[in-house]
Amino acid sequence: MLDLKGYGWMLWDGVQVTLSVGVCAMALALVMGLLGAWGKMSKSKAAHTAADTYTTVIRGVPELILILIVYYGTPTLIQGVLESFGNDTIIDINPFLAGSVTIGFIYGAFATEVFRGAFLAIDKGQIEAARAYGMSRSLAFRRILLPQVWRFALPGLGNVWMVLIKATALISVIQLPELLRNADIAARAVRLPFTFYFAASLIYLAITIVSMLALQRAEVWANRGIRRA
Amino acid sequence: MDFDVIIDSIPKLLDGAVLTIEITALSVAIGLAFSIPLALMRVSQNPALWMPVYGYIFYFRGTPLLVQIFLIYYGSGQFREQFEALGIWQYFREPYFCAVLTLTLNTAAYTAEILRGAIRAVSFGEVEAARACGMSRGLLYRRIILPKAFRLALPAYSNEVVFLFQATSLVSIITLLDLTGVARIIVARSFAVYEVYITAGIIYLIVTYGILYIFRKVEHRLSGHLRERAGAVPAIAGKGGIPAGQAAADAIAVR
Amino acid sequence: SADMKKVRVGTEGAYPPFNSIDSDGKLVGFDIDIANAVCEAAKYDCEFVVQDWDGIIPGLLAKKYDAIIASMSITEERKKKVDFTDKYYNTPAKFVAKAGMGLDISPAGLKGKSVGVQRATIHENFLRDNFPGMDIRVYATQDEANADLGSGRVDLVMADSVALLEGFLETDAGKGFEFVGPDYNEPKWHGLGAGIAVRKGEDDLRMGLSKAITMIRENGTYKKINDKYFDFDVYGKPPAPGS
Amino acid sequence: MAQAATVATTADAALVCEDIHKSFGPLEVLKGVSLAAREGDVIAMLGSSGSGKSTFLRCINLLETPDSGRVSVGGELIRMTKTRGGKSVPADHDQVDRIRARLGMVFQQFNLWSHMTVLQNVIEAPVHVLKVPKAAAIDRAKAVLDKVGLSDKLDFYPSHLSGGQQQRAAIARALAMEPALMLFDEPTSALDPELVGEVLRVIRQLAEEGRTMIVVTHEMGFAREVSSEVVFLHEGRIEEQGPPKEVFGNPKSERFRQFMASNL
Amino acid sequence: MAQAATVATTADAALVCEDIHKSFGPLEVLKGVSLAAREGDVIAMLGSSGSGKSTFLRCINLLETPDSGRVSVGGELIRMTKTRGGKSVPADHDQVDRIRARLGMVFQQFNLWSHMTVLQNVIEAPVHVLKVPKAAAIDRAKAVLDKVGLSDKLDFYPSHLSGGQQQRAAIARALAMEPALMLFDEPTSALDPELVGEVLRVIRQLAEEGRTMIVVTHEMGFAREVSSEVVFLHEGRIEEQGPPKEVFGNPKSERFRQFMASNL
Ligand SMILES: Nc1ncnc2c1ncn2[C@@H]1O[C@H](COP(=O)(O)OP(=O)(O)OP(=O)(O)O)[C@@H](O)[C@H]1O
Ligand SMILES: Nc1ncnc2c1ncn2[C@@H]1O[C@H](COP(=O)(O)OP(=O)(O)OP(=O)(O)O)[C@@H](O)[C@H]1O
Ligand SMILES: [Mg+2]
Ligand SMILES: [Mg+2]
Repeated sequence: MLDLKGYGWMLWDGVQVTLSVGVCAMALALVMGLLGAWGKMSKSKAAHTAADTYTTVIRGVPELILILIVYYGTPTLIQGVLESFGNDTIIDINPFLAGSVTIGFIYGAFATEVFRGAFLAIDKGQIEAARAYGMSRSLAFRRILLPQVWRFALPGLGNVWMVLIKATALISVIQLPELLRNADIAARAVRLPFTFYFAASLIYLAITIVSMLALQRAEVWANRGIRRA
Repeated sequence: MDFDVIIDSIPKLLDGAVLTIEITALSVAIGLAFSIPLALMRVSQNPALWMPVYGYIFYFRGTPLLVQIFLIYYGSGQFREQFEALGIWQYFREPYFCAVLTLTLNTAAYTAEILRGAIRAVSFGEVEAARACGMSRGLLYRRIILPKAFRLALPAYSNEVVFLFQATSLVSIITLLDLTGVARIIVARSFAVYEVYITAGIIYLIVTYGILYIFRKVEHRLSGHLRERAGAVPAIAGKGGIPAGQAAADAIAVR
Repeated sequence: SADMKKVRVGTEGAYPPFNSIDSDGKLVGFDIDIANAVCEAAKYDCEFVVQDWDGIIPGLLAKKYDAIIASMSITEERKKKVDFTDKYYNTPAKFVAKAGMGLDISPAGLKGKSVGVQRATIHENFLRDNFPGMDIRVYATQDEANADLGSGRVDLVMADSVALLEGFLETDAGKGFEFVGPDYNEPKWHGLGAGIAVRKGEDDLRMGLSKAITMIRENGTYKKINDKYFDFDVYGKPPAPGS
Repeated sequence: MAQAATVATTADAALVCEDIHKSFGPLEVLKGVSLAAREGDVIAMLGSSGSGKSTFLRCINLLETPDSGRVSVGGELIRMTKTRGGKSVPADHDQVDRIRARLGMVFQQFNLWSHMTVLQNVIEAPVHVLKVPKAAAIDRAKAVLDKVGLSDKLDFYPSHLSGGQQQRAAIARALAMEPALMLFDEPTSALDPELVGEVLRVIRQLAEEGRTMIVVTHEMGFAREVSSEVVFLHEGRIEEQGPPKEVFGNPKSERFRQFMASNL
Repeated sequence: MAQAATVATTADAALVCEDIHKSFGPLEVLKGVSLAAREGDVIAMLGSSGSGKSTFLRCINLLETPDSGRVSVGGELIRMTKTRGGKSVPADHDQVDRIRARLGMVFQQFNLWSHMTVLQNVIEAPVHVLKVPKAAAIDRAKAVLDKVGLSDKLDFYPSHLSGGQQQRAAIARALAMEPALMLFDEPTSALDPELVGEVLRVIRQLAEEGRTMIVVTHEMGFAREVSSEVVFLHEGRIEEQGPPKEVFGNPKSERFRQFMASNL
């Protein structure tokens, strides 16, 4: 067994932060991804441009910089403005919220691309049939597209999730003690970087095992009724 | 905003950007080449083929890239004697080599997974048609399954390339002066956190835009069959016609 | 108690022996003890906030906390963004190399040699300005620079002498390595030692903290803390008058 | 020459299409097609491959937007408008959805929803578009599936069905909507003669209930015996039109005579 | 009762299938089908929807692996073996590929490659499987596309074709392989009578060149006039078999008589 020199609890605390931020962020990313894909495919020029800007800018700027801007830049700016009016309020953004929202927002841009590809892969006839039966756009989306999109989207979304859960490490700059940060603190304190990075890897791998199993099940469900080559 | 800092920092940041692009391009190219056989092994029925690949993909998708870089670079340092005996220490000694190695292994794993999904999404009927023509497995994959899978995988793969491009920022932990590394050094001296990071961010954004632009072009070329025929332009190369976004619009919102 | 001024103190928690987190989750280290002593002397109700180094100054500016006590050296560049109290310690920087290399420690003698240094430190700036011919490699942490010294990827490392002593030379990994060359302590680069950073314009807090540092120097608390961690005086030379 | 159809403009006309044009890029597929159907009409649409039959059906329920021309269903005109780019688009999507819910369509390639079983395919639109209670929809679905001889395949996915079974599932799906107007695109192409007879019997029965049908077909027998009117489309124009007896007995168009001649 | 086919065992038999069984889960689709064809034979396969016709064709080129039974093509037996799980699988994949290259197949759902144009679809297998030089393959492709009347759609993607055009592209793709044995699964289902005549003429011509064909069809006219032998499949068994004159003139099976009766 790894000797964690009494820092095991710290890793455990870190996992909890990592997972809760990860899950919240992923939920937001899925919503943003669907919205983004809808926007990109929409005939409305405004929606299209908005979605395009969203995915390009958000995917283009490194996460760290975005997080710094959301968490530090925004309050600094607002406080500066308020101060000039003689108002000395402290804008305190909850780090958990800031972290989840920022990461969810960022990965929503990646999910957008995954969903867009998946929607394109769905046979056009399936949608035509839905529309021909008088389904409104939203109903056809909900009943025909959405259930089928997972078949093509799940592998890509799996990747997004895998990257996302590790990207939660970035939120350490905003005082959220997640897994990697805590491993780092412990490693520095007792000067055993390999031990703690290894331990952290094992924990990430455990998360991965669970995720992959869940994904596999989801893929089986998503492929129901489909003959495989 | 301190514009002097921004102006002073731009040349240095651009130097960093060159290294970033170089490392990204190398890893993407080698990683893609590796990912294809990996994906094929991954979808194989033979456990001797798919199990090791599963393990490899599992590890590289499952652990943070930071940790992978750290373990490969500092870990190899711990085994210097053994590596010297094997005659490979001269490579592992170089952070550049370690960076490209780690990023390649990492992106190959993610890309293989994307390809696996796409391969399985290729329509059954079209595969059967190819089999019925007497195509061998190799030919079937080369001519029908992979070309179709690449098209399906393209949007997700554009994600992966952008992920990787941004993830190169982690190589600054092994002393390479990439864009992020340079930005950090400048910040450390000037404390112009926002000025420098935003400037660096804009450079990242521009390069990302370039990457996405290439992907858009490629996707457009490859998706003639999803578009409506339009104009007098022949469909052969899939050029011309309505932009891909519009074709997508038709797919999701049939009039 | 209720009428005491509340001060939130940002620290890194990953820079032993100055500040780190022990296995019970408590902040410990020289910085922490000094911070507690200073707060007590100034009658502040202090509360620690742990913050990653990369975000430590932005966090201060965004009012996530009011002061930084994290072995931050007082430099001209930092002074453009934040104000500092008087120093509360000052130790020289030194090179470390493999024992018995017989290196000529001078800008000319070290030309072409590689040196490891922690990013965003005064040491990095010092090397860039004074040893331009060296191959300077920057690391996120000193431990990593030390690891590369051990594996031979770099020929020397430069850092704070105390950190090097405690963090490397006295550990197993540091066997066979030694300090080489002189102490470096030039105010232009090494600043005036480590001080407490506060937001610009918060002079009450800065003066209160400075006064408290003087108080603990005088009433013996400082020495007690010093002796708990080091067998020499980390305070260094007394501050030049008027600085 | 295309002869202008005598367009029924009375409100009771189940379907009126006037001068429908449609191009795909440089290819003009429909060059002004007009057609009117009263309640209970069964219009058989004949024409060679690529003559625009499917495109015409798809224009009726606006799966393709006609470049110009007007479509009214049950006396209600589908309002169109022009985009700034000059493209014709429906003015009111809700109207289109409402009208589509009254139209049933059997596609040439079936287009069954692949993630649903046969039964789910059939109840989907009644439950979610027409808001029929689920239990009632299932009963109704079972009845129509029985009618097309698929009651033993209720919970098969489309990919596990034979071609003819898929086609029958598609027919059942359209029937379950109990639409006032049905558009059939070669509904018997994959069926054996027995089943063809079966389906044609269903169509005849629907006509007797007063439903209107447009049936694209290559079955001359059907056109002759079941339809109330035959329309022959050629290169995007109606070349021949009239009651089956007249059309088959005494075709006016040379092209149609030729088309008929090759019948085995 | 299924009657045992008189199996041609001579080496010159173009195709011999012996006692093919195939189940999907609990459903036994083929219950022992035997069939033999000599060079130049045109065998018309009739049968109601779901009787197993497509499955049988797919068993011949091993797209479905028969649970038991033997298939020989051109005198060469396809060697089978059992997995440890008891599943029957081909013993030698190279042999299967080689044999498939000599078989042409037109699928009921066409299965055109959607990312390739019509021309690309047609030259794909000749160029990459048969290693025909590209220029020659293109010439040949243009000739067969001309034969099926598609020469104006060379660079269309399948999704831009009408149903009948897709079917003809699929036929052209199979013809371009110049296979010794052709398997047609309802090759005229989406075609108008003129084109049906056209395609049947092509088939007749191929037969005269000595090629062997198995044609699943619902066109009684075709079965009667073009085929050299008619096979009637019912619930996975051959119920009736013989030269068309005999079979249509004097059917032995009650079921077949009934099937015929419903012909319009
Ligand atoms: N993959 C499958 N899984 C389960 N059942 C299947 C599968 N493929 C075919 N079947 C079943 O096998 C039976 C025979 O199918 P087949 O496609 O051979 O019929 P067919 O004779 O070609 O009919 P048709 O004329 O309608 O095309 C059908 O009842 C069908 O439901
Ligand atoms: N999306 C499209 N883009 C370009 N051309 C198209 C498209 N859809 C159809 N066409 C062309 O329009 C013409 C008419 O097609 P349509 O499907 O209406 O024919 P059809 O009369 O139904 O023929 P069939 O009997 O073969 O089904 C064909 O030449 C076809 O190539
Ligand atoms: Mg059609
Ligand atoms: Mg069939």
